[in-house]
Amino acid sequence: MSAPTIVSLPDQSTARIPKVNFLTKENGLLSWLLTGDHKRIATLYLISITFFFFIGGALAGLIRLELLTPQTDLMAADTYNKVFTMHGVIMVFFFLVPSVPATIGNFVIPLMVGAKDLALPKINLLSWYLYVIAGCMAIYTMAAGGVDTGWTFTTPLSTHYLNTHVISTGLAIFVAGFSSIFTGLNFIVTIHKMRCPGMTWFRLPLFVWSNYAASILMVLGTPVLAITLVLVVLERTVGIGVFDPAKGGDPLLFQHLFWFYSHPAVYIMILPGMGVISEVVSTFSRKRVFGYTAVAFSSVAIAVFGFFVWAHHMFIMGISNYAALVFSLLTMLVAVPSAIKIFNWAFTLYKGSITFETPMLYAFGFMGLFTIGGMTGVFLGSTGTDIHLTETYFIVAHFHFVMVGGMLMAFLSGIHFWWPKWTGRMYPEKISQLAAVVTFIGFNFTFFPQFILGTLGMPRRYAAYPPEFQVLNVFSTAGASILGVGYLLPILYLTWSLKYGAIAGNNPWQATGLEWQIQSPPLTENFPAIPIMDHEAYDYEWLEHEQQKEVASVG
Amino acid sequence: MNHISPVLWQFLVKWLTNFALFPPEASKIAPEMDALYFFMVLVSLVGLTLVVLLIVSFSILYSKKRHPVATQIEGSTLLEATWTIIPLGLFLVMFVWGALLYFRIYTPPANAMNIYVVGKQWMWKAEHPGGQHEINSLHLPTGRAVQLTLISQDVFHSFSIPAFRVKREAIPGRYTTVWFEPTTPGTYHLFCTQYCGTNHSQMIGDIVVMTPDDFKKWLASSTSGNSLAQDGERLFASLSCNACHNPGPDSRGPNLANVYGSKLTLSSGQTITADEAYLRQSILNPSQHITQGYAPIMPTYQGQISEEGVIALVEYLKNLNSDYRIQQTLNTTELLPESEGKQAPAGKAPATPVRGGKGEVKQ
Amino acid sequence: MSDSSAVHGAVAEVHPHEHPSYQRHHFETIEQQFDTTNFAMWLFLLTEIMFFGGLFTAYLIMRNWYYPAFVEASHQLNVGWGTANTAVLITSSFTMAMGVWNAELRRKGGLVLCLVLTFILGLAFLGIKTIEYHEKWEKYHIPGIRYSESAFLNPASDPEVHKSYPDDKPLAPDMAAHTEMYFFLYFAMTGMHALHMIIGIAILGFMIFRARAGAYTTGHVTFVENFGLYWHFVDIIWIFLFPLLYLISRHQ
Amino acid sequence: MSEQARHENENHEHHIVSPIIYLAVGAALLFGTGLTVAVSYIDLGVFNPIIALGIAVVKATLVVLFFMHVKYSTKLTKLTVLAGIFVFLALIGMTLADYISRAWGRW
Repeated sequence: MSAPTIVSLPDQSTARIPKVNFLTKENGLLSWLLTGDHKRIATLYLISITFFFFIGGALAGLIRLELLTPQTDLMAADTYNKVFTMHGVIMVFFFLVPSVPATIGNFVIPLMVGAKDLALPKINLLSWYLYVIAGCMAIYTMAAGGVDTGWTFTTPLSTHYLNTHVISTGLAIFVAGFSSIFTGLNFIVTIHKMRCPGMTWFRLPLFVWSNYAASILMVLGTPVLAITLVLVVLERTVGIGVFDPAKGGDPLLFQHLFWFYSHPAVYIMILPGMGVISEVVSTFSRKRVFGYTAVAFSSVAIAVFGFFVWAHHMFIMGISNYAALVFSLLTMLVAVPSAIKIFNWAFTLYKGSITFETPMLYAFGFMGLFTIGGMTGVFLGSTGTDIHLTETYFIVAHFHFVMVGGMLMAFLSGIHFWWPKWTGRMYPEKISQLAAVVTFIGFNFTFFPQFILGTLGMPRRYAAYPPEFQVLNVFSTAGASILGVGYLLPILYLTWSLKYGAIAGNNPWQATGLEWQIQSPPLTENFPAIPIMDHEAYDYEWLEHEQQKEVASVG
Repeated sequence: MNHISPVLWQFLVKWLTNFALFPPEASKIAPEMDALYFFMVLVSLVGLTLVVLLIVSFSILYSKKRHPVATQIEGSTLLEATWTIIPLGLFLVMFVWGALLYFRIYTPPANAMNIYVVGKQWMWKAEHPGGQHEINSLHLPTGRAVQLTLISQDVFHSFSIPAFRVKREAIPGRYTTVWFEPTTPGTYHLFCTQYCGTNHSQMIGDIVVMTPDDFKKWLASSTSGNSLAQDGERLFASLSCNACHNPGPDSRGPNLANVYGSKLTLSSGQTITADEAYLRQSILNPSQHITQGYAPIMPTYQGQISEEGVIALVEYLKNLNSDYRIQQTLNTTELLPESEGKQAPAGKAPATPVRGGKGEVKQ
Repeated sequence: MSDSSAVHGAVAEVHPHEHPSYQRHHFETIEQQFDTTNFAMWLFLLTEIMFFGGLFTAYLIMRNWYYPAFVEASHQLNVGWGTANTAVLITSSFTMAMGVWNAELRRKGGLVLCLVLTFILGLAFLGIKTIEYHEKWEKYHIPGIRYSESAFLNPASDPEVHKSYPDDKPLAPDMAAHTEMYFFLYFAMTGMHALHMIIGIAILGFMIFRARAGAYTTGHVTFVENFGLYWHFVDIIWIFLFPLLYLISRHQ
Repeated sequence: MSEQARHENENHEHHIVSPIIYLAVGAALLFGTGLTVAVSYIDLGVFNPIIALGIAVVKATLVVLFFMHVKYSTKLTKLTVLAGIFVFLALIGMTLADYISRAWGRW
C-alpha cells in the first residue's frame, strides 16, 4: 500500500534506543522476578498470557479437527469433553480476563495518568505470581488427566457425577480470581489517587475509563465466583448439599452465584478492548473521539448495568418467568451503551484524516465483528428467541464474535499500537497488515457458519453430530486453520522486530497521550519530571503546537 | 487433492441441495418465533450495513490522501441521542415481542395433553398417560396441544426440539414444563443441549409427529397394558399410602380424592394450589407443606421411589376423582404381590417393565 | 522529587519536603500514600463483602425453604457463648480503635498495650469458638463428617436443649435431614469468619513485635489504621452472623 | 495528584477521634448486643428477624462510622462503602426475587 501514513520515525541512521530504559535498567533474572515496575510486570504478563493463549488455541484446533467429521473419530467423547473444557477454562480465566488489563493496561495506565507506577507495585507483582501459580495448577490439571465439566461447572454434574480433576481446576480459578481482583483494585486506586496535576477525570484517555469500569466489575464480581468455587470444592470433599437437589439444595443457586460473576466477566473481558479501540481510532483519524463524554459514561453504564443481567443465562433453566422478564429488560438496556460506542467510533472517522496502519485495521475488524456479536447478543437476551437459540452453536458463535472477533482483535490492535512504546522498535508494517486481513477472513470463515449451525439446532459441546451439519462444520474447521495462521504470524514478526525492527522514537504515531511524550521504551520511573496536564485528551492541535515549539527551539 | 476433492464435492452438492438457514417449522409457535428471528436478523443487517457503510465511506472520503487535515469535532448531542434512542426503541420492541413468546411457550394451556419426560445420563424416557413408554423418541399427534412435564434423575439436561423452536431444561428435583402444538407430520431431531457428561452427544432421539389417526393407532399398538394412572394406583396400594390417605373419618392423612388443582390451606396459613410439583414435593418431602389439621407424620419417600414411580403416583392422584377409587385400592391391596413397588429399585418403574429401544417398533 | 514542589506549592508549605523513610518512591507526598493505601484497603473490604455475600444469599434461601429445620437446629447453638463472643469481639474492636488512636498520638506504650489486648481478645474469641465447635462435635453435629439427626427426630434425647425449648416438636425425617444444611452453613460462615480472625491475629502478632520497636509511632500509622479497618470489618461480619445464626429463631 | 484529590485531602487531614467517642460507641455496641439477645426471646412473630437485623444494621453503622472513621473520611470512602452495600444487596435481592416469584401464578 502506498497510502500516506502518519508514521514518523526518527532518522534511522542516527537514531538509537535510549541506553537507559526500563528494560535495561537492571539485569538478571532476579531483577525481573522481584520487580515492582509496572512495565516489567506487564511484560511478564504478556509472556505468560501468550503462552496460555497458544495452549488454549491448540485445544481449539483439536476441537475443530474433531468436528470435521460427524463421528467421534479423532478422540473419544470424554477426551473431547476435556478438550473443550480446558479450552474454555484457559481462554476465559487465563487469557481473556487478564489479557488487555494485565498486559496493556498494566503498561500504559500509569503512563496515561502521569504516574510513576501503579499505586501498589508489590500487589501488582503478587497478582502476577498468583496468575502463575493458578496457571501451574491448570497445567497440572491437564497433565493429570484434565477435567470435563465445561467451563461453567454446572452442578450437580461437577459435584457428584464426574470423577475428573474438578478440585484442582476450581482452586486454579480461585487463585486466578484473586490475581484479577488485585489487578482491578490496583487500577481503581491508581486512577483515583495517582493522576498527575491537571489530569482531571475528563482529560483521561478513554482507555483509562474503560479499564476503570472493568476494574469495578473485577473487584465486586470475582469474590462471588471465589466463594462459589469454594462451595463446589466443599460439596465434592465433604458433601454439604447446598447445590445438591438430593439433599435439599438447589443447583440453580449455583447458577445464580456463578453467573453473578461470569456475566460481568464478559464485560471485564470486552471493556478494556473497547478502550483500546477508542485510542486507536482517534489516533489514526487524527481526531478527538466523537462524544468523549458519552463514550466514557457508556463504559461506566455497562459496568453498573452489567451487575443486573446475569440471569439471562438461565432463561430456560426454570427461573421464575417474571424474573426472566426483568433480567431480559435489563439486558436490553445494557446493549444500548455498546451501540452508542460503535456509532461514536464510526463518527470519529467523520472529517478525520485517516490512515490505515495495522492497529487501525484490527480496530475496523473489531467494529464490524463486535457489531455482529453485539446484535446476536440481543437475539439471546430476548427471552423468546433465547429459547430456540441458547445452548446451540448460535451462542458459541455469538460469544466468539464478541470475545475473539472483539476482544482478541482489540488485544492485537493494542499490542501493535503500543509495541513501539514497549520495545522501542516498530513491527514490520506490510506483513502485519497481511496478518490483520488474514485474521479477519479466517475469523469470519470459522465462526459465521456457526450462526447457521446454531439456528439449525446443532447443540454445543457435542463430540458427534448429525451428518447434515457436516458441510458447515467443514467450513468452520477450514476457517480455523486460516485463523491459526493469522495468530501465528504476529508472534513470529513481533519477535523478529525485537532485534531488527526500525527504531520507533518517542512518538511514531504522533499520538497525544502522555505515554507518547516520553522516550520509548520508557524510563523505569516513567517521567523524568512529573508531567502537568494542560490540555484535553486527544488534543491534536496541542500536539502540533508542541512539535512546532520543539522544532523552533532546536532550530 | 484427487483423493479429497470428490468427497468435498459430494458434500457441497448434498449441502447445496439441502441448504437451509433454519430448521423446518413443525409447530404452531415456530412461524411466530421465526418472525421475531427474521425481524432481528433484519435489524442486525440494517445496523451492520449502516456501520460498515459509515466506516467505508468515511475511510474513503476522509483518508489522509483526500483530507490531509482533520477537522476537530467535539460531538453532537442530537446525533448521539439519535443512536441512543433508536437502538433502545428497537431493543424494547424485541424485548416485548420475545417476552410474549416466552410466556406463551412456558405457560401450557389447561387442555393440553400431558406427557412426562424423565432425563437421565444419557437417555430420554417419555411416559404417555396411557402407559406407553418410549426411550429416546417421542410420538406426538398433530393439531393437539402437548404439554411436557420434565424432570431429571441426575444432572441438568435440556430437552430441545429445534423444529418446534422449544427447549426446556430438565432439572433434578423439580418439574419444569413446556408446551407446543405440532403441525406437520415427520421425524425431527431431539437433542439434549445442556452438557451432561461423557455421552452428552449421544443423548439424542427422534420426535415423530403423526396425524391424529396414526397416533391413535400407535398408542393402541404400543400400550403396555396399564395406564400410567393404573401403575400409580398399584404403587399407591403397595406402598400402603391408603392406610392413612383414605376417606375414613379418622384417617391420619388428608383424603386425596380431587386434591389435584384444589386450593389447600397449609398449617403455616399459606394457601397453595396442588399441582404436579406440589404433589411430587409432598411425596418426597412431606413435611415441607403440611395441610392444615394434620400432623407431620408422613415418612419421606426420597430415594425409595424412582422418578418414574413418582410420576405414576402423581398421574394417579391427578385422575383420582372419587373416594370410591381409594376404597377400591384399599380392598385390592391384599391381592397385590407384596414385593411390587416396595422394592422398586431406583431407575425402574415398578410394575411396568420399561421397554427397551423405541417403544413402537416391536409390536 | 523537587519537581513536584513547583506543582504542589501549597502542600509543600504545610509539609516541608523532607520525605520520611517510609514514603514509597512513586508517591509524591505522604498524604497521597496514606490516601491511596487507605482507599485500597476499602476496596479490598468490598471484595470481602461480596465474598461473604454468596454465603448470606445461600443462608437466606435455605432458611426460607427449610424453616422448621433451621429453627430447631439453631436452638442447638449456645446463646450464652455466642453473646460472650459478640461482647469479646466488640471489645476487641474498641481496643483496636484505641490502638489506632494511640498510634496517631505517637504513644508507643498505649499502642502496644491496645494491640496486646486486641490480640488476647481475638484469641479469646477463637477459644470460645473452639468450645462451641467441640460441643458440636460431641453432639454429632458436624455435617458430612460426623452427623446425627437424632436430636431433631426426638428432641427429648437431648434433655439440655429440650429443657430450654420444650415446644420443639420432633421433626419429620425429611425435615430433620435438612438440619444438616443449617449446620453446614453455620460452619461455612463461622469458619470463614474464624479464618479471617486467624489471619488477623497472625498479623496482630507481627504488629505487636514491630510496635515495640517503635515502627508505628513515628507518625506513619497507615499499617495500623488499615489493619484496624480489616479488624472492624471482621467484627461487622460477626455482628450480622450472630443474630442470623443464633438469635432470630429463639422466640419459638 | 489531581486538584480533586488534593481537595479531598484538605478535609481529610487525619481527624483524630476522641477516645470518649470510642468509649461511647463501644458501650452502645455492647448495649445493642444485650438488647438484641433480650428481644430475641420475646415472640414478635415476623418482627423478630426484622428487629434483630435492624439492631445489627445500627451496630454495623456505628462501627463503620466511628471505629472505621468513615464519618470523618472523604466522599470517596463514603461512596466506596455505599457501592459495596449496593452490590451486596443487588446480589441478595435479585437472587431472592427469582426465588420468591417462582411460585407466582401457581397459587
